[in-house]
Order: sequence, then C-alpha cells, then structure tokens
Amino acid sequence: MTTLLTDEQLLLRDSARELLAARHPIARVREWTRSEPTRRAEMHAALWKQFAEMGWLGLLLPEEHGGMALTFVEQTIVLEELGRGLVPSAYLSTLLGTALLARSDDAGLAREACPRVAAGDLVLAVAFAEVEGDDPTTFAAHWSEAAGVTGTKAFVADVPVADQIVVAVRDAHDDLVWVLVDRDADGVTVESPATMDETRPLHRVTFEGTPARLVGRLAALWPHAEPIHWLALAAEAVGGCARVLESTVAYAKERVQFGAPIGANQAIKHKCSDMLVRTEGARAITYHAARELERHRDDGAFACSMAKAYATEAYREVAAEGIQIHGGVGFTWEFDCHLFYKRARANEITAGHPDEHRERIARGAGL
Amino acid sequence: MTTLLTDEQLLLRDSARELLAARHPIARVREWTRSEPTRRAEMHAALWKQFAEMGWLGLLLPEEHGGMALTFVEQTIVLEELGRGLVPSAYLSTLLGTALLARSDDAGLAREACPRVAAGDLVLAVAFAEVEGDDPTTFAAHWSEAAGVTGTKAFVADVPVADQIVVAVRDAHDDLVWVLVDRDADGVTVESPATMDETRPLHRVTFEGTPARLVGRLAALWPHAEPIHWLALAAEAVGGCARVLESTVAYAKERVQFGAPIGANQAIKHKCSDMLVRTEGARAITYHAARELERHRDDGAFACSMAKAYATEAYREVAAEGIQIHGGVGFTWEFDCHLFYKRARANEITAGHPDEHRERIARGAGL
Amino acid sequence: MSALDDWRTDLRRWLDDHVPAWWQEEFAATPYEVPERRFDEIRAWQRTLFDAGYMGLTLPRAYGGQGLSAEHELIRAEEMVRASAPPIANQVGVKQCVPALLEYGTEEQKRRFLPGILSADEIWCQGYSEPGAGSDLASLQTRAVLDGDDYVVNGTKIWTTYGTHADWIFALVRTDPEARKQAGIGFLLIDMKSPGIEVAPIVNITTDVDFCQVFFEDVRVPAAHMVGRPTQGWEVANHVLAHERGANLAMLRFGDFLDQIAERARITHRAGRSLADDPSFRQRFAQCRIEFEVLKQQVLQSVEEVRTGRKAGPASSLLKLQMSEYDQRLSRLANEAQGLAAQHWLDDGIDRGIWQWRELWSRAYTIFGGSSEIQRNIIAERILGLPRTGKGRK
Amino acid sequence: MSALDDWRTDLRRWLDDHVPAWWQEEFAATPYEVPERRFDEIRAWQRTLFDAGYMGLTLPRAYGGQGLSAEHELIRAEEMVRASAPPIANQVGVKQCVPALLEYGTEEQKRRFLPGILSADEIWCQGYSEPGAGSDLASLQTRAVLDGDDYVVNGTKIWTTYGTHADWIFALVRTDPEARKQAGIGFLLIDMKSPGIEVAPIVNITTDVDFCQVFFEDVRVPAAHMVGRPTQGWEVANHVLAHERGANLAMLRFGDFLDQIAERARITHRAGRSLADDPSFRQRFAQCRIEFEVLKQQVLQSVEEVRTGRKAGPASSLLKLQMSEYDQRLSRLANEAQGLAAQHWLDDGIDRGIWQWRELWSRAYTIFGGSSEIQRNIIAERILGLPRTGKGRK
Repeated sequence: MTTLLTDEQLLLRDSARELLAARHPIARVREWTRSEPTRRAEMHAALWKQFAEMGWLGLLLPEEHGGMALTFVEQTIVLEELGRGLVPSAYLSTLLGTALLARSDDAGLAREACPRVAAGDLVLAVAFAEVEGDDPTTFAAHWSEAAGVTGTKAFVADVPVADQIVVAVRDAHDDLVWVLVDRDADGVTVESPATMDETRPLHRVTFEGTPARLVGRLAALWPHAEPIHWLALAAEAVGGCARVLESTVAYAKERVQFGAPIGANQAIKHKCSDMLVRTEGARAITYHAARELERHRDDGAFACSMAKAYATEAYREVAAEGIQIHGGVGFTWEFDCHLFYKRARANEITAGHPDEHRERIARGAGL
Repeated sequence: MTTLLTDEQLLLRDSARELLAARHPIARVREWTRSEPTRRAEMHAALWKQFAEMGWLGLLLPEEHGGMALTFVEQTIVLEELGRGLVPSAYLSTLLGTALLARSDDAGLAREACPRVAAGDLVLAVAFAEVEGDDPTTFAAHWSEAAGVTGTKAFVADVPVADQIVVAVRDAHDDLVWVLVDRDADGVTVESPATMDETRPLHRVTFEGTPARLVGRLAALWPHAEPIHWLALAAEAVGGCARVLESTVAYAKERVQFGAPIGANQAIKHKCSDMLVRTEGARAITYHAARELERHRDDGAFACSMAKAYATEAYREVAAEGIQIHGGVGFTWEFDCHLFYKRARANEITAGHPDEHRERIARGAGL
Repeated sequence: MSALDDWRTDLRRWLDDHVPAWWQEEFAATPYEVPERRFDEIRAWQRTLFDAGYMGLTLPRAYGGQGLSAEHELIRAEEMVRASAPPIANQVGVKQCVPALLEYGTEEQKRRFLPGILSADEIWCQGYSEPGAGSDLASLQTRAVLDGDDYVVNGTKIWTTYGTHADWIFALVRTDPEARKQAGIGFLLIDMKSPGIEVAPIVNITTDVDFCQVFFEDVRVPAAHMVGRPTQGWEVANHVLAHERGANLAMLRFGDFLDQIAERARITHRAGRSLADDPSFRQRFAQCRIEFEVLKQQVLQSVEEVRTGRKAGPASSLLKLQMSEYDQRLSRLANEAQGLAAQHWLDDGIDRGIWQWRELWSRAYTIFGGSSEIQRNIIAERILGLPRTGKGRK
Repeated sequence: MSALDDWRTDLRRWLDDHVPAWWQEEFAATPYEVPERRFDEIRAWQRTLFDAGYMGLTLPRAYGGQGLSAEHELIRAEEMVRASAPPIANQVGVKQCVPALLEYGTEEQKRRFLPGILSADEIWCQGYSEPGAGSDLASLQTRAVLDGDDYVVNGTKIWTTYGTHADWIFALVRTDPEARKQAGIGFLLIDMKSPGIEVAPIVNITTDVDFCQVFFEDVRVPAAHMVGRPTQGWEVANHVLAHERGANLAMLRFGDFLDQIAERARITHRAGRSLADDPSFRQRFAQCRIEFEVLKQQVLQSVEEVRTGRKAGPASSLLKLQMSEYDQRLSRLANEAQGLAAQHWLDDGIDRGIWQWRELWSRAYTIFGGSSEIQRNIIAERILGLPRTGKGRK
C-alpha cells in the first residue's frame, strides 16, 4: 500500500530513493563508519550539499526563509528514505533544532537561522539527555547570561559536524530552557564513547562557562518540537522495516535448502507475512501522524506518540526476524541485517521508551 | 517429560486418569451441565463417594483424621487429572475450605471437620469475593457473634452441593475473618447467574443474620490457604493443557486438507510445538511449586504464585490455539475445545490476575 | 457536493428516527455480528432500510437499487457507523451474491434475484465449505449433473451461516468430476425449499445456531440458475472473496468501544485500586488504542483505493488477518475490564454479556472466510512473491 | 556420600583460589560464551583445571580422565556455576568430539585424542555446515576420496567456531557421492595444520571472529582418522547433537543476572522514577523471573534424567528452543534496565558492555546448532509424532 501519496509525493520518494541508492548506498555508510573524523566530515559536507540542492533542508520552512513550504508528509517521505538507507547525517538533528529555533521568543534567531539551514549553511545538534537519562527532572546542566553554560549533556548525535548545538539547561531560576551555543565556542569538550549503532554515534558534550544565547523555555518549545522527533524516528523505522523486509524476502527466495528456496517453508512465509503486516501498519500510523501534525499543529502529539511507539517497536521486531531468516549469514558483519537491528534498537529507546508513549496515549484516550 | 514422579505417584496418576476416563468422561461432564440441580447433586454424590474410596479427599490429611498423609505432589496429581477431565466437583473448594478449617484457632473445628472431609461426609464451599471483585479491602459482608452474617458473597463455586460454606466477612472490629455457616442455615439465599464456564458454575450467596462459627482471622489463615488455591488452579491448567494438546495433535494427524494431514503443515507443527513448550513449562513450574509448598509450608507462596501466573496463562493460550487448529469444528459446541477455553479463561482471572502475581513476584525477587 | 451533503443530512435524520429501540438497548455494542436469535428483527430492519431507499445504492433501479454513486455508499457506511445502526440480515446475499451476479450473472438472473436480496425478501446463504473441504475448498465433492434442463445436485455443504433462515443458497458444485480440482466447479443458485434439501443446525460455542449443514439429495435445479459458465465457479468465488475481505467501515466503531472499556475500567477494582489506574492495564489499553488507529488508517486507505477505482487485491488479506486478530485482543481487553464479572454469561453479564459473547465469537474470525494461516500464505505468495509451498500445504 | 561431600568441599576451595582475576573483573556475567579475543586466557584456564584433575571426570584415566562418577560431574557443574568460573576453551572438543570418540572411536583414537582435548593442548573445531548446507546439513558437498591409506579431502566448511585457534577439526565428509543424502557421509578427524587447509575468519555482528570458513584443497588425512564406518558419519553426528543440546547447568547463573538487573533498574531513571518502580518493567522482570524458574526446573529434571541413565532424546530440543529464546529476552531486559546507556558499546558500556554484547550474541542462539525453526520441526515430528512435511521443508 502507498498510504495514498499524491503523484508529487511519489515523485519525491522515488527521487530520494534513487539519489540515496546511487550516491549513498550502504557500502558508503559502512565506509563512513570506518573513516576518521575529518573524512567523515568531508563525506557529510558533500551529502549535505546534495540535501540542500534537493531542497530537503528547508522542506517545511516558508519560502521567505528559502524553504519549500511543504508539509510533514513530504518531510516524512525524506526521513523514511534516510532511514531506509541508514544514512548517517545530521538531518534529523537539524530538523529538530530548527523546530526549536523557529519558535524562539527571540524572533531574530529564527530569521537568522532558518535561511541558513535551508541553504545548507547551518548544521544543528540538539543536546537534551544527560548521563542519567532523558528525564528532564534530573537535568543538572545550568546556564546564566553571565556565567554561560556549565554541565554535561549525553547521547547527543551529530556533534562533530554541527555548527551550533541547541542545549537543554536550567536557568538561574531553575527553570528548564533551551540555549544555543557554537560548537567551537570556549569550554566545549566532546567525548565520543563507542555506540553499538555505528551509523549514528552519540557524544558526550561538556560545557564549562560556555557562552550561549537563550532560545526559550523548554516547557514552551518542547511540546512543539518533541512530536517532530517522534515522527522522525517513526519515519526512519518505516524505511528500515521496508528495507529489511525486501532484503529478507529476496534472500528467502534465493537461498535453497532441502531442494527448495527457504521461502517455500510455511514458517518463513508466515514470518515474512507478519513482517509485512508490521511494516504496513507502521507506515499507516506514521503517515497518519504526519497528516495530523500538519492539520493540527498543536494536537498532533497524540498521533506522533502512537507512531513512535508502534513503528519503532515494529522496526526492532522486523530487524530481529530479518537476522533470523537470514540464518548464519544474518549473524555476520558482512550482511547488513545487524546494522538495521542496531538502529532499530536505538530508535526504540530514544525519545521515550514505548511504555512511556503508551502511558501518554492511555492518558490521552481518557483513561 | 514426567517431572520425575516416583513409581507410586505415577500409579496414582494412571489410576486417577483411568477412573475419570471410565466413570466421568467429558460426555458425562456435558450431561451434568444439562441436568437439573437434583440430578446434578446425585451425580456429584456418586462421584464424591468414589473420591472418598480412592482416598483423594484426605490425601494431605494426617492419618489420625482418616487421611493418607501424602504430599502436595500427590495432591497436584489428582488436581491435574480433574482439570484434564474438567470434572465438575467441589474437590477444589473442599480442599481450600479444609486448609482454612485445619488451621482454625478453634482447634475443635479441625478435629471435627477433617475426618468428615476425608470420609466424604463434608463438602465445603469457600466464599471469598463479593460482587465488586476479590479485593478484600472492598468487602462489605459482616458478622458478629450476636447478629450472625449479613451480606452478599459472589463468584462462589459449588454452593449447591456444599454442606458448609467458609465465608470471609468483617467482624465487629472491622477485621476480616473467616466464619463457617451451614449451607441450609437460616437466612441463606442462593442465586445462580449463568456462567460462561458451565462446568464450574458460580453462585451469589446472600446471608441475612445467618448464624456462623468463627474460624479465624483472614490475615492469619489466608496466607496458608491462598497458595493452595494458586497451586490447584495451576494443576488444573496443566491437565487442561495436556488434554487440549493431545486432542489437537490427534486432530492434526487425522484431518486431511490439500491431500495431506494438516499436521504436515509447518504452521500447524510449530503451533503444536509451542503448545508443548507451554504445557511442559506449566507442568515443570507447577510440580516445582508443589514441592516447594511441601518443603517450606510458609515459603511456598512465591513458587505457587509463579505457577499460577504461568500455567493459567499458558492454559488460555493453548486452549485458544486448540480451537484455531481444529478450525471450523473447533468453533462448534459438539467438539470439546470451547469447554477448555472457557475453563482456562476462568482460571486465569480467578485468585489473582497474572499481573497481580507478577507484581508479587517482582516484589519477592527483590525489585 | 451540496446534493451529497443534503443526502447525508437526510440519512442522518432518518437514522435518528429509525434505528430500532430494541437494538439501541441491547446490541449497540455489536458492530457486525448479531446473535442468530435476533434474526427476525434484523430482517425487518433491512426491509425498513430498503423501503426508505437505503439499500443497493450503487445498483441500477431496474435491479431494485438506487442508481447512486460510490460516494453515496461511503456516506451511508459512515452514517450507519455514526448512528450505531444494526447490520442488515442479508449480509451474505448483499456482500457475496450481489457482486457475483453483477459481474457474472445474466440480465435475467439480475432482475430475478437482486431486488429480493436488497429487500431481504429472499435471504441467502453460502454453500462453499464441505466437511472434507475447508481450507482446501477446491477439493469439494458436491456434484451437479445435468439432466435435461436441470442440474441434479447431491452432496453436503457446511458452515452455511443462517442456513435455517435462508430462502436461497449459492453453492459451489462440481460439474465436471474429470477436471483438475479448481477447473470443474460451477456457481449455482439453489432454492432452499427444493425437495431433497435438509438443513441441520450446528450449535456453536456461543450456543447460537448461526451455522448449518445442508444436505442435498437429488435436488433438481434449473440450469438457468448457473452463474457464469458451468466451470467458471472458482473464478466467481474468488471474485466474491476479494470483495468480502475488503474494508469494513463498521470497525470505526471500535473507537466507541475503547471509550466504553475505559469507562468500565474505572468501575472495576483490582489489587486495591481502580483498573483504570492499573499501569499494566493502561499499557494494554493503549496498545489496543494504537492498533485501532493502525487498522483504521489502513481501512480508510483501502476505502479510498476502492473509491478511486483500484481493485481490492490480495492486500485485503492484510486487513482480514489484522482485523480478526485485533478483534480477539479487543474483546479480551473488554472482558479484562470487567474483572471477575467477565465470567457471567449473556443476560447475567454486564451489558447483557455482549463482550463475553464477542470474545467467543471472535475465535471464529481467524478460522472462517479463510483462516489466518491461509491469509498468511496468501500474503506471502501473492504480495511478497514467495514461492508456493506446493501440495500438502494448508 | 561423605567422600562426595569432601570432593565438593575441595573443589569449592580450589575454585575460590583459582578462578582467574581477569575473569572476575570483566566477564563474570557471561555464562557460556566468551568473546573470541579472550581465547588464550580461557585456554590457560582449562589447562589449570586439567592439571588439578577437574577435567574429564567420568572418563577413564587411560584417556586422561579421572575415572569418577556422573555424581562428580554434576557437582563440578554446580560448583562451577556457584563460583562463576569461566567456561573452558575446548568446549567443542569436550562436548562434541569426546562423546563421538567414546561411542564410535577405536581404542587407538581414544588414547590418541582424548587427553589432548581435556588438557586443551589440542583445540578442536567442528566442520559440519557448508555455505550451501546449513539447516539442510545432509546436502553437504565436501568430499573425502580414499587414495591408498589416506582420504583426500576437497570442499569447504563454514561457521567453524574458533577455527583460527583450532588444532584439529572433526568434519562431516561425503565418502560415497552415489549414496542417498544422509547415507554416504563419514565423520573424519583432520589436522588443521595439514597442507591444503586455509582458514578465513568471519567477522560477526559483535565484531568478534568466533566463526571461520575452512577451505580444503587436496588435504590428505590418514584413513585411520575416520570415526566409525566411512558411511556412519550421520549417525555419529546425531549422537553428538543430542548431547550438545542437553541441559546446560550454566543457566542456573541466570538467577544472579536477574539480581544484577534488579540492581541496575534501581539506579536507572525513566519518566520521573526509578525503573525498579516502573510497573511495566516490574511485569517484564517478573515474567523473566518466572520463565527462569520454568527453565531451571526443566534443566534440573533433564540432569536428573541423565543421572538416572535415561537418554537425552528429542526432548533436548525443547530445552534448546526455550533457552535460546529466553536468552534473547533476558539480555533485552538487562539492556532495558540500563536506559539510554544501553546504546554504548563494549568498554564504553556499563559492565564493559557485556549485556549489549550478549544481546547481539544471543541472536545466534536461535540460528546455530539447529535453528528454532528446525527445533520446532523436531519437536513436532519426533515428540508429538506429526507427519513429516516431506521434501522442500526447512
């Protein structure tokens, strides 16, 4: 099923898929993971330039900011394709960071930042969680106009290629706020512990009196940005599911055991069939969430939360079955199965464990 | 697997299975469900006499009370066989009632009751839950020496054939206690709403100033008796699982579609294989619970709680798969599949939903 | 659009006035299955709909229809859901026999049978399965032998819904015993009042007698009642099947059911608190809420595909598979929300035991109309293109 | 009994003194899989065990064993678990080659090979699977052709654990290409240093290189190294398989792991509270606790059956199936208990990332040694007696 995309949307999907398959296939993703930071940065810059040329960096932004003024459906399409290709890039981080800056109390910020984002001149990272996790009540990093930012944020993606980082900190009144710091500002130290998902490394960023500009209150901005994060992770999951399913079905048709392709076995068939159910379900709820977010900018959180819970769980299950059906080769580094499993596992626990989303949904459904 | 029963225990199992298959096959169970109360009572009396002759009614009781002084393992064997045959009888109720009376503060009660139970002269029912459910904090029925018992208990099995009922009530100090009433005493009214599981009808018993004898405090007696209830329901589940699995496998071997027995299909094979896993797992944990309850009379609750949670959930799943594999005929009244599903469903929510048991286990495991 | 809107408004008003009181009181919680014992009432309800011009919307007037558009059909479905209206009695006729006749029937057959199907004057049942031919439908043995202008039918059919109420049966019959399994089968319309037909009700696990076994002994059927060619029956049946498995908008009412379940959970107590406050119950409830949305989006999508003229293909198996399994989960959740009272049955249960009834009834969904195993095979083979397992597979 | 008790006390004391410090610090959380990069350390550990008289307990002294009873073996297993001792390096040799040699080997083969297996002087690997013969093992193509007193072996084997470390390989080779699949196979012992052998490591998803592909080109192997008759290999392999899938007492340590998981959950925060107070996590934890007990009871039962002389039959598939799937659930639970930190890898992770490593590694359990699909087939066919699916089944 195609979740009823328009012809233009289908075109966007096909062109994205083609571009990424041609310019950034999994082999290149693997090359990126093996590369040194400078080479990674070069590869990212080249990719980013292409993204800018395709207009993907300003999909949602208004035309006066150099954007394309498209909808969350188009945004979801691009994210799905990036997820399908496991493309390592700061796309998701920049999207999230832009959503925060665009609603800043400091109107100048949006006016400055958005056109640069759209043009590909501004890459953003978003630092939310700390070493203890992503429960904001436990956050310790703090900021004041006078003293700058001090503290450590953790599980931050895309720091090495980011120009600026949007950071969640406590202000002098102990309120949580977002501030913006330059990646190269004084007092910024970055550690890069190994992450299981090598296609999306996570960093620990320590600030010591780092100068920062106030973006706005977390309580005001996050409710608008967080659902975008959920939607984005769900969209990646849809792409990942679809890719895993395709390669698994292809393998099941080709791998012969007992004189027949293993896909002739009912056990394999039924697993593949369930993988399709999960994939199509993830797709349906994710595009629904995109439309909801588009329609009711402030009421889309419920649908995005459902999509995040369903699609990322589905992704992990589908990725695990992909390994299982591939059998021995599914356990090798050489085959791609594990890359998807690792991403799926990360997406599932990032931005709220599915249990947290279900609790939110129960509440939202009036229970 | 046989969970390592001794030769004597295997003999007990085989003789129980033979007796029940010969004298009380499912056809007779069905006849019982269609019969009028008086006929039901006659059938029950005949069965009860056989139970007494086999020594099943005093399995656990000491020899001086006319019992056989055997262990919870033997008790579990008999309960498993009764569960396998869905035999409608007050066996479980009487076992539970006896466990309460045997520990009564009123030593005379045990001395009077136990020998009568062992001889088959005393059938007990146990009235715990009320219309609102089985959460004791909500119980409203009350009792005092002077005024007797007043209130309504619900979901009570075996009332029509019971001689006496052990009832959980509030005393004059608002403490929960167990009291004993004669089934035929003044002020006892019994309603019998239809229950889905026709092999174990549940009754609503209303007392109005009914004279009663104090058995003891609920807080003192229940922790000893409740695990027996859990173990008994788990044991029934094991028997039910085994029976469903056997008949399902037999059907899968015999039913031909597409030129082969449906059991030649991998989908059916794998379902049956999972049913066996669940059945053997239920058996292993249930006999473990029996041994734990035997070894540490006061520490067996943890194991019994695990057995209740695992075995009754397994039963419901196995019974549902049994219907599915039987296909169309599995949906008919004529085939027995539904009888097991209905019992399984009842056992799962009786004496604590599996979630409640898991919460207890998490606590017990130090979480 | 304005005419459509007016039509919707009229229908909505009409439904407000006409949805029967007995239904509102007793069965509003049942979106598409009605206990067989209520058959007469829903037959009358369908007649009411027909008389008011709300049956066969897209069918030509010559066949008893209304000559309206697919848009009207969708509005009708939406409004029926909105009004919690009862389903119609002649579902099998409308959903299965109508598409068969429209595509393969002669003009005479259409004029003769379609009006009666729509008005519920003639109730139809389906004669596909046989005791030896369930999942392996093509192995059916009921034979129709041409003798002059009649076929003579011998054999037996099973799982015929409403067999005791039906006036007509459309049956798959073997017209050519020599041909390969699927090849020698015809799709024959048989008057249930014909001499030589016996109907034996089958009691099911809900104690209802929805299903029957139908026995044919030398039953004479005019050859003119063959739909399509005498060996085209398998094709006709497959055409029907794709229609039958398609989107059912009645599932939109599951949203209301979730609200009812939440309400019930607030009343029920477990382990010292309201079930609505029990975190594990909340998780299961939320999961059902999510899966409802997942399904709903796919149903709406498939409606849209039908509206835009795309054919319901094997993708309908995806909906059938998910819906049937979801139904089982939802009714278990509803019964969990009742606590111990879930053990009561029918009139002695909460809401007249409709959820207990549905829990049992939902076991049928994964069996009939192509079991979940069959659906998974179809999905794997026809959508994903995995190789056929060959003989001996279920 | 007293002698046994003394023996246990001695062993316990010995273990307290000898379990290596590096192991205690780094890997105590790994019950049976050790990352391949630690191979040399566990080889030394096995040598230490051997020198102290704690290897090959039930084997005759002539073969390097201790001539003790099955009771001793069980005590050893229990104490190894109790002491959280590392596993041995030559697992494949001890668990697979030893039973093969004991049952089918010549006296000379036993004397030649058994001591080296026990002491870890000669590390063994298994040569069963081939790139084209995985689940369908009997379709293997590696050929051994008799030429004078030698077999000449050509072909390739894959998934050979510790292939880079192994001194010897026991391989299934086709000795009679004309015979029916299972019939023409021999069980041959091959020196890994023989000319014509190439070993290519395979990197797996944990980044380890446990597995290898082994290539044989005109490798000459003395005919005296055939175990059993040259066409008895399938029987030998099946004998070994039943041993391999049997109870593994190391799983008793899962109880400790659950304690560690509980401890970790107390530290980790989610949604405003400790994960230990999160009711859904508590439910999953309890379910793992229950399933641990369910498995443990079955393992103890199977140990008892072995002790009382009953043979490990197809029931071992029940344990293999459950254990492998449980392992996956348990390691997921352990990583859930880490919160976001579960994303870190190896040395940068909590407890040196052992649970992340185990989560990935556990994916192998349901694939190798007979996939879960194969186990379910075995259970259905050999325990439940369901009919064979015939050719073309996995």
